[in-house]
Amino acid sequence: METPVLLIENLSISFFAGIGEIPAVTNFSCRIMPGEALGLVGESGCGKSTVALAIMRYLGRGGRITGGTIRFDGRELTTMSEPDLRRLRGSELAMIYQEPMASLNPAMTVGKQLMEVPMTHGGLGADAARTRALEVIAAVKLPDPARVLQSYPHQLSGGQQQRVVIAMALMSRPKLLILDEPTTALDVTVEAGIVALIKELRETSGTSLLFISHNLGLVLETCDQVCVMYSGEAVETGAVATVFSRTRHPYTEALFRAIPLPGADKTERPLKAIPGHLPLPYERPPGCNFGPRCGYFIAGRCDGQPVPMLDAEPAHASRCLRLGEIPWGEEHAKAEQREPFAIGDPVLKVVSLRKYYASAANAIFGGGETRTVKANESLNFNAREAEILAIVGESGCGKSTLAKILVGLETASGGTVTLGNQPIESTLVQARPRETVAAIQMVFQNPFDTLNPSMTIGRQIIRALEKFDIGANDRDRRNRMLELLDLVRLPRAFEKRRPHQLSGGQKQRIGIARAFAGRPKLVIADEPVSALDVSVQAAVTELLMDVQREARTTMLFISHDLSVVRYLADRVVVMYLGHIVEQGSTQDVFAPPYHPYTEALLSAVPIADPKIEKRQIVLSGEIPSALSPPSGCPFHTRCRWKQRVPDNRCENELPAAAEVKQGHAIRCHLAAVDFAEMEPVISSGD
Amino acid sequence: MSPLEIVGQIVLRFLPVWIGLAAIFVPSILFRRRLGPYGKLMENRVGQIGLGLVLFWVLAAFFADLIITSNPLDQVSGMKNALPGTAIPDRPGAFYLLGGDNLARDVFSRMVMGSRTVLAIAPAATLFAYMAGFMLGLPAGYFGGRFDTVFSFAANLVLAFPVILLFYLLVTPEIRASGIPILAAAILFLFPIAFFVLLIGARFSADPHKLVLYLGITLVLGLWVYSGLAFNADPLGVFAMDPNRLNIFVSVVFVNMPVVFRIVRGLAMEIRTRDYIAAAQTRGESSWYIMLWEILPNARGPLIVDFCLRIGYTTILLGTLGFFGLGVSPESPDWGTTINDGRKLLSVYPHPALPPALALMSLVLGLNLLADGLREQALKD
Amino acid sequence: MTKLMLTGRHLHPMAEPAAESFKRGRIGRREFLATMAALGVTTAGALALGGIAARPARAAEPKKGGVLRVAMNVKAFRDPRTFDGVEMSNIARQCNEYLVRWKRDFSFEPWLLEAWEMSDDAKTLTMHIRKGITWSNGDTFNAEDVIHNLNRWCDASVDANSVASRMGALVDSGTKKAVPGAIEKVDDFTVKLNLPKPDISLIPGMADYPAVIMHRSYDGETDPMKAFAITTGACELVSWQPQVSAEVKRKDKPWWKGEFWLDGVKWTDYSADLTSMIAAFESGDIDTDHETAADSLKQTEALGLTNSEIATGSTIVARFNVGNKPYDDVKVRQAALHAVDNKVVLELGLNGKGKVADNHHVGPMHAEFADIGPQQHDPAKAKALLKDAGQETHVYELISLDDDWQKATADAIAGQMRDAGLKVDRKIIPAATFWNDWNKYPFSCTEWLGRPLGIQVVALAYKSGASWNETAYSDPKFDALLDKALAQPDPDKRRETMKEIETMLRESGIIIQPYWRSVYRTYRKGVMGCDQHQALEQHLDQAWIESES
Amino acid sequence: MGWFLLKRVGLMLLTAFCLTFIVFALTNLQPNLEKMAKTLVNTRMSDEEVARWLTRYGYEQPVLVRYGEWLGVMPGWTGSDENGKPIGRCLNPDIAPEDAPRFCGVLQGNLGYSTVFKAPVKAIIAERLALTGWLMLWVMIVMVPTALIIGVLAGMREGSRLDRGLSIFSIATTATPEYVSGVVFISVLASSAVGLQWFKGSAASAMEHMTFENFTLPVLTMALYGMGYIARMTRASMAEVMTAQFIRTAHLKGLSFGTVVVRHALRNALIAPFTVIMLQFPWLLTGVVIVESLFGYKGFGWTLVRAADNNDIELLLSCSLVAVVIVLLTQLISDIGYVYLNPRMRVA
Repeated sequence: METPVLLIENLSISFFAGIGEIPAVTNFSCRIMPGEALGLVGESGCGKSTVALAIMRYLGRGGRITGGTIRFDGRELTTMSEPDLRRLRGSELAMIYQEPMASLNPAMTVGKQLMEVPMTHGGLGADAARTRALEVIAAVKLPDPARVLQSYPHQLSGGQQQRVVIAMALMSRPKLLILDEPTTALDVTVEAGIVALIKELRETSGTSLLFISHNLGLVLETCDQVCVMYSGEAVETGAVATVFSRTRHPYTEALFRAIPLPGADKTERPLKAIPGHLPLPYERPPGCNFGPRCGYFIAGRCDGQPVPMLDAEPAHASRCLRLGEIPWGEEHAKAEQREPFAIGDPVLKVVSLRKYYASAANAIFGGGETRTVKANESLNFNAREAEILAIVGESGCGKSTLAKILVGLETASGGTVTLGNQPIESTLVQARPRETVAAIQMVFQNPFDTLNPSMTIGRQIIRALEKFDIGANDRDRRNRMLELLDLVRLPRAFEKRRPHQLSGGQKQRIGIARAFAGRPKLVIADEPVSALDVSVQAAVTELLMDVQREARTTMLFISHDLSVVRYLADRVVVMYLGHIVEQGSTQDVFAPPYHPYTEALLSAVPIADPKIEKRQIVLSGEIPSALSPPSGCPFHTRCRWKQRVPDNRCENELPAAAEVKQGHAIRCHLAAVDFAEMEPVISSGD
Repeated sequence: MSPLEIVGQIVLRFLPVWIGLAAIFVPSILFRRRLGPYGKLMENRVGQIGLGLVLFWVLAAFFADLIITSNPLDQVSGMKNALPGTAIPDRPGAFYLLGGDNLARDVFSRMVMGSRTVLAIAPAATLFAYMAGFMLGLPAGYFGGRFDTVFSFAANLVLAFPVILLFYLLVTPEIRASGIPILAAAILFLFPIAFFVLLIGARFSADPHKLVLYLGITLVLGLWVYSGLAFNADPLGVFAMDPNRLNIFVSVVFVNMPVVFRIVRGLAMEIRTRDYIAAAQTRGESSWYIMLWEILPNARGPLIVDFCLRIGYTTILLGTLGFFGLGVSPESPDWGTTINDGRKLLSVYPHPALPPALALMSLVLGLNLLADGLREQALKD
Repeated sequence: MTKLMLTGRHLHPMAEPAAESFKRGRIGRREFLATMAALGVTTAGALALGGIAARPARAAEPKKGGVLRVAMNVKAFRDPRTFDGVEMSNIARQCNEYLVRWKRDFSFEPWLLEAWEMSDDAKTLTMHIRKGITWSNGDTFNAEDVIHNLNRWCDASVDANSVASRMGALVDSGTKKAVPGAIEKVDDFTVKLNLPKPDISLIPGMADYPAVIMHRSYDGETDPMKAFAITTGACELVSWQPQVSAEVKRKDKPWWKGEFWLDGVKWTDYSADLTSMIAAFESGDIDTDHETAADSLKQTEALGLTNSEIATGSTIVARFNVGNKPYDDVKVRQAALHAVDNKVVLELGLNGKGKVADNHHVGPMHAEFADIGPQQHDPAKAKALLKDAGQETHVYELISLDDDWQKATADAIAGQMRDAGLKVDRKIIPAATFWNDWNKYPFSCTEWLGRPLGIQVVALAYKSGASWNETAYSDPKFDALLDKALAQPDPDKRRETMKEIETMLRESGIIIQPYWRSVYRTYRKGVMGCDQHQALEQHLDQAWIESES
Repeated sequence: MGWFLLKRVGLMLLTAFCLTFIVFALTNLQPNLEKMAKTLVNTRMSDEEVARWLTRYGYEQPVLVRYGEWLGVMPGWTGSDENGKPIGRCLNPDIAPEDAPRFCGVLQGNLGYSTVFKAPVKAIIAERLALTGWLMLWVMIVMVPTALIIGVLAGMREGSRLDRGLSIFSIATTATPEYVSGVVFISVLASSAVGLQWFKGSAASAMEHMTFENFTLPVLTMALYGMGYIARMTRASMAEVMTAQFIRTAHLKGLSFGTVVVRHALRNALIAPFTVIMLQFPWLLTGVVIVESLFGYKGFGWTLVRAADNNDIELLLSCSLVAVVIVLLTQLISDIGYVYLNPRMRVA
C-alpha cells in the first residue's frame, strides 16, 4: 500500500495563555494519499487553521502539540528538529492562506520572493531560479510573466496576487499543498478562476491538497475527500460525494440545512439555522460537543462519554453515537413554512440616477489634474412595498454608492430618486425631515463595525428612537427598545451589554433592530450576512426577512452571493461597473436568457450539492478600474459572447436596456436569437 | 542620622501614600476581572508599575501636608546646604531628611510639595490642550476640506516653531505686559466650555428640559471657573491664577495644542469611515453629536495613551522652562526649578538637585510605563 | 624723604586731619587712601602720613610668555563713555589706558597722568600729563587727547553717557556740556579744571571703568577694531566677538610702563551659567575668571583652584518705591526692616561672604561713615507696625533679577519676612527685562557698586528727583542735609551730617541693605597676579603664567 | 513630482512668511524694543532716552512698514545719528550713502544685522549652524544605529526578556530630560567630585577642534534622550511586521529566523522609523538649545537663546527662518523618502 502523504492520528493541540491551557484541537485524525485532495470544512473557530499550522509546525508562541502524531511522507513531524523542518517547509510542504496581499512581502519584488524558494532549497543559482520562477508564473496563467516578476505585490490585483502565492508554493513541486481559505478575500468571479486553476494544477502536478474552507460548495468542487470539523474535532469524514449525499452527522446535516441551496425557497423550504453557538474551547460540554445544539440529543447518552469516530459505511466515518438511529435525509421543516406574501405599489423610484466623483490621480505626487470616477451611470429601477429587491454585483460595481445616495450620505450628480412622492436625490440626510430619515434605514455589512463599541446596546437603540421621534418620554422609548430586542430574538438583558460582549450574529441583529426602530419604508441591507458564519447566516437571513415581512418594508438587498439572492429576493438588479446590466424577477434572472455577466456570475457560485450540474464559465481578465472604464459596453473586455456581435459594437457603443420579457430587461447588444441559444447554467442532475 | 535611618524615616513619612496605594491596589487586583479595561491593566506588569509610580506621586501631592517635615519655604539659619539627615537647630527631633538647599530650605519637603505644582500644572495644561485639540481636530478630521487645510496649516506653523523660541517669546514679562497671554487664555479657556456645551447640546437636543438644565449648570460652572482662571476676576475668589503661572500655563497649552490637534484629527479621519458613523449619519445625527459621542469615545484608547505621555512631556517641558529661567515662580518648589537651582552646586552638594531630578524621572517614567501598559492592553483586545 | 604730594605743591591742608582720623580709627584704610588721592597726595605720602608700612615687593620673579584664558561675559563694544559693565573695560584697558588707576589696595596710582593737585578750596584741579607716551600711530599723547576725552565725558546730552554723572561739577546742567571755560589747557602737558563748586570726586571718577582715554580722533566708532586702532597700552586688539570671545596680544613695540608679561589674553564668554564655568575650569579650558560667585567657592576649592577675595562697598538693597501704595506708609516699610535679620540674609544669600550692613547704604569703608548701630531685628514689632498701618493682609511682592546671588538674597529676605509673619510673594525678572522699569517697581532688589566716598552713592540714589533715585523718596530736609555734606570736604566734619543722613535714611525705611559684598576671583595654580579687584577690574599687566596647566 | 515639490516649496514660503511675521510682531512689542534699547545702549537709560534712541534708529515706524523693510519690499529707513551723520538700514560705512541701495531685505539677500553679535546675521547663522551641524551629525551617528539596533532586537521577539529589558531602557531614556541627564553626566563622568574625569564637562573647546573628550558628553546627552523614542518606534514597527502574514510565508518557505528577520522583516520594519528619524531633526533643534547651553557649545541653539534673551530682532527672524526650513525640509524628505522606501506608495 502506498504511504499516505499525510497521516494525522489523534492529534491534540493546545494553546497556553494567561488563563491556562486552551485545547484547540482534540483527537484529530485524517489521511491524505498521494494526489488526493482533502477538504477540511467547518465554521470559524473549529480548529481548521490550527491543524494546518500544526502540520507546518508553526503554531506560534503558546501553541503546542500535546498528543498524537503527524506523519508526512512517513516522517514524524511532531518531533522533527527545527533545521529538518526548515528543509521540509517550502520544498515538500507548502502553504497558502487567505489574504494574498498580506502573504507577500510588500517591499520585495515578486521575482525575488519566488526565487528565494529554489535558492534556499534547491541550491539553485539566481539565473536558474529566475527561469524556474518564469515557468511557474506561466503555469499559474499570469500574463506577461517577466513583468510580473519585476512587480511589487501591490501592483497586482488580488487575483493575480493569489496566483503568485500559489506559484510560490509550487516553486519546489511540493508533495503536499495546504490551502487555508485561499479565495475568501476574492470576488466570486475571481474565486472561480482560482478554483479552476487549483483543479488544473492538481491534475497536472499530482500534488496532494489539504483544502481548508468554510464553504461546502468549494470543497465539493475541488476535493475528493472531506473532513468536517466541529469544535476542535473531526465529526464526519469520507469521500466528498458520499458525505454530501449521505450525510451521517447531525452537524453536517444542519450545515446543509442552513445554506441556501438551489432547492431552498423562502416560503416553502426556509433555511434552518443551527440553534445556540459554538462552545468556547474551555467550555466544551461533556460527551458530544455538538450535543447542546443537536436536534437528536438524548440526555444521559450523548453527554455521557466522549464520542469516538464510528464508521457509517466503508471510508465514511461519523462522530455520532446515534448514527444508526437517526432518520437521515428526511424533510422535517414543513411546519415552518411561510405564507406567500403580497407585494404592493412602488415605494422607491430611481430614474436616470448618475453619480460622478472627482478623484485625485495620485495622493502624494499627484498634480492638479483630477479624474472622474463614474460610480453610477443612468440607473433606472423601482422598488415596491414589501418587496425584496436584490442588487447584485462584484466589488466596484457601484452598489454601495447607490446605497449612500439613497440614505443621503451623498447627493446624486443627476437623475431623480423618489421615495413615496418625495424627491430625495439631492438632499443630504442632515437636511431631510425626520420622517424621511426614519423611512430609509440601512443594515451594514460588517457586524464588528456597525455598532458604536463604547455605547451600550440599549442606549444605541434608544438613541435611534430619539432621533426618529418615537416614544413620548424615556420610559416609552425604553419599552420600545425592549420590544425591539424581542423582535430580533435577543434577551432583554442585552440592553446593558456593550458590543464587544456580543457575537457577530448578535451584533447584526442589533443592527437590524436599530434599522427597523423607526418603522422604515425602505431598508437597505448591504451584504448583511456575508461576514457571518454559515449557521449564523441562516438565522440572520431568516430574521431579516421576518422583520421585513411583518413591517411590510421594502428591502434593497445588496449582495454578491447569488445563492442568498436567489433564495431571498423577489426581484434582482445586476450591476457591473456602475451600470445596471440586467434586472427582472428572480426566476427570470436566474434562467436564460442571461446577460453574459449574469451567466458568468451564476457559474462562479459554488454549490454544495452533488446533484446539481453546473456549466463552468470562467471570466478572463480583471474587473476594469472605475477610473478608466472601457468604452462601449462596460463588460466587453471579459465577455465570451462578444464575437457574436458584429461591427465592434460592443467596444464602441453602450447597449440600451431592452426588455426581453415583461419586467426583465437586459443591457446587451446580443440579438434575440443569441439569447434564445443560451442554456441554463445550473441544472438539476435528476 | 545614618543613611539607613534616613531611608527609614522617609519611608515612614510616606505612610499616607503607602496606605493609599494599598487601598487602591489591593481591591483593584482582587476585583480586576470585574473592572473592565482598568482591571485588565492590573494584569499587565508594566502598566501596574507605571500606575504605581504615577499614583505614588498623585497621592504624595494629595497628602503633601501630612508628609512634609518642614514648611518648604522656611529657611533655617545654619542649614544652608546641610547634608541629609542633619538635625534642625532649635527643633529637637526634627531633621532635614534629604538635607538643606542653598537657601537652607528642606529638600525633602520641597520635593514633596513640588509634586503639587507639577501635578497641578502638567495634567491641567494637557487637559486644556486636549479640549482645544478636540474642538479643532474633530471637525478638521471629520469634515476635512478647507477647514482642515486652514487648521492643519496653523498647527504646522506652531510646530515649525522651535519650542524654546516660542517660550522665550511667550513667557517674557514683556508679553505679559502686552496682554496677549490674557487674550490667549480668554480664547483657550473657552474651548472647554464650548466642548461641554456642545457635548450636552448634541446629546439632549431632543429633550429641551434636560437640555436647558444641563446647559445651565455647565454654563454657570464653566463661566465661573473661566472668570477666575482667565481674568483673575472670580467674584467668589475661589479660582485664581497667578499671572506668571497663567502665562506659562497658556504657553504650555499652546505648544501642546497642535500636536493633540493632529492626533485627534488623524483618529477622527480614521474613525469616520466606520459603519457606525455611517449608521449615525443615516439616523440624521448632527455633526457635533457624531464627533463628540460617536467618534470621540472610540478614539479614547490612543488618546488616553497619548494623554499619559503628554503629561510626562509637559512635566519635562516645565522643567525645561525652569532650566532657562522662565519657570513658574522663583521660590516654587516645582521640580524643574529646583533641579536648575541645585545643579549649580551639583559637584559639591548633589543632594539638593538629585531628589527632584529622580522625582521627575520617576513620574515621567511612570507615565510612560502606564502609557505602555495601556497600549499593550489595547493591542490585546 | 617721601614726596608727599604728586605735584610740587605743599601738602594739602585737608591731608593731615584726614590722616589723624585714620590713625584714630575713625576712617578705614581705603577711605583714607581715597581721600588722600582725591587731594593729590602720593600713595607713598599717604602711607607715610597714615603710618602704614608699604607692601613688600613681589616674592616671585615674573615670567614672560603664555596666553591667559579668562572666563568673562564678553559684552559688545560701544563708545567707552557709555560702558555699562566693567567687563567691557577689562578688554579695553589692555589696549587703552586710564588717567588714574584705582589699585587693589584702594590707593590711586597716577597712570597717564603724572600728577595732579587740588587747590585748597577744592575748586581747581591741575592735571600734569605724563610725558613720553606715544600713540601706536606715532602721535604724542598730550593735553589735546585729555581735553578731547574730558569734553566727550562731559557731554551729558549723549544718551547713556555715564561718565557725565561722574564728572559732577564739570557739567553744566543747562547745556549738558562741560561748563564753558572749566577745562583749561595750560600747556601741552598740563590741563586745569576750574570747577564752579568744590568737587572732591573727580579723580576717583576718572579712575572709573568708562573713563578709558581714547585717541583725540576718536568719535564714537563702535567697531572695536577701528576704535582700538590707535592705542597707548601694552596690547593690541585681535578680535572682539560679543557673547563669544575677545582676544588681545602684546604689541611688538615696548610699552611705556615697562614689561607686560603675558603674550596675550583671551576672554571667553561662558554666559551667566555657573556650571559651565566650573566645567571649563575642570576641563582646563580657562586659567581664571572674572568673578566667582560666593556660592561657587566651595566648588572651586574642591577643584584645587585658588580664590582671591576682596571686601568691597558693593551691595544690594531691597528698596521700596514710596510712590506705590501701601509703601507710602512708613510703617509698612519699617515693618519689613524690622522683620529682616540682615545677618541671616548674609548667611543664606551670600554664603556669609561679606559684612552685615545696617540699612543706610553707608559703610565702614567710607571715610564719613558714622556708626549708628545695627538695625533692630524685631519680628514682633514688624507685625505690630503692619497692624498699626492697617495692612495686615498686605502681600509684599519682592522683585529681583534672576542673577544667582541677587535672587538668593531676595529669597532670603522674603524668607525672613515670612518668618516674622509677613506675607511675601517673590517675582523674578530676567536681567534683560529688569532694567526696563528698574526704578519704578514697588519693592525690588537693586545691586549698587561701591564708590570711594559714602556720600557719592547716597546723593546718587536718594536725592529727590535724582535720575537714579529708585525709591521716589523725597524729603527737603534730607536734600538739604545732602547738600550740606557734599560741601564738606573734610570727612570728619561730614560725619556729623552723615549721622543725621544715615539715621533719616534708616528711619524712612526705604531700603533694606543687608550686607556689603566680598568679591572673589578664582585662578588655577601656576597663574600669578590676577587677584580680584574691588571694582572687578583686571590689571593684567601684573599677571603672569608661572606654569602651563 | 515637480508639481508636488512646487506645492511644498510654496507651503514652506507661506509658513515662513507667517512665522516670521509673528516673530516680528512679538519682538517689536514696545516693551521688547525698550529692553533691546537698554541692552544696546545702557541698562539704566531713562525713558526719554529710550524713546529718542528708538526713533532715531527707525524702530518707531509702523510694524508692517518695518516688516516690509525686512522683507525688502519697502525702502529701508534713513535718518541721522546724534552727530548728524546719515544712518539707515541700508547704509554701510563702506559704501557712500548715495550709492547705498534703497531696498535691503531678505528678498535682496540681506538678512540684516545682529544687534547682539554686532555682525551680519548671515555670517553668524552660517558659522553657528555649521557648529550645530557637527553636533547633530554626531548625535545622529550615535543615536540612529543604536536606536535601530535596540528597536530591532526588542521587536524581533516581542514579549521576550530581552524585549522587556530594552523597552524599559528606552522608556527610561525618554523619561530623562537632557537637563537632568546632562547634569548627571557632568557630575559623574566629568567632575573631580566623583573622580571619573573621563570626559570634559565643557564643549567650548570643541568649537575649534573636536575631540573624543570634549564632544562625547553633549553628543551622549542628546543622543540618549532621542534614542528611546526611535527605539520604541522601531520596536513597535518591528513587532508589528513580525506578526505580519508575509513573515509567516517566509518562515514557511523554510527560511531561517535570521534570514527572515534580515531579508523580510527589517526593510518593512524600518519604513516607519525612517519618518520618525527625519522628524527628529526639528526636535533636535530644541534639544540642541539645552545641550549647547549646558555644555557651553556656541552653536545655533545657543545663538537662539542669546538672540531671544536680548531681543535681537533680525537674528531671531533668521533663526526662525532656519527652523521653518529645517522642519519643512525634513518633512519633505521624510515624505519623499517614505515613498521611496515603501514600494507600495510608488506609482505603478
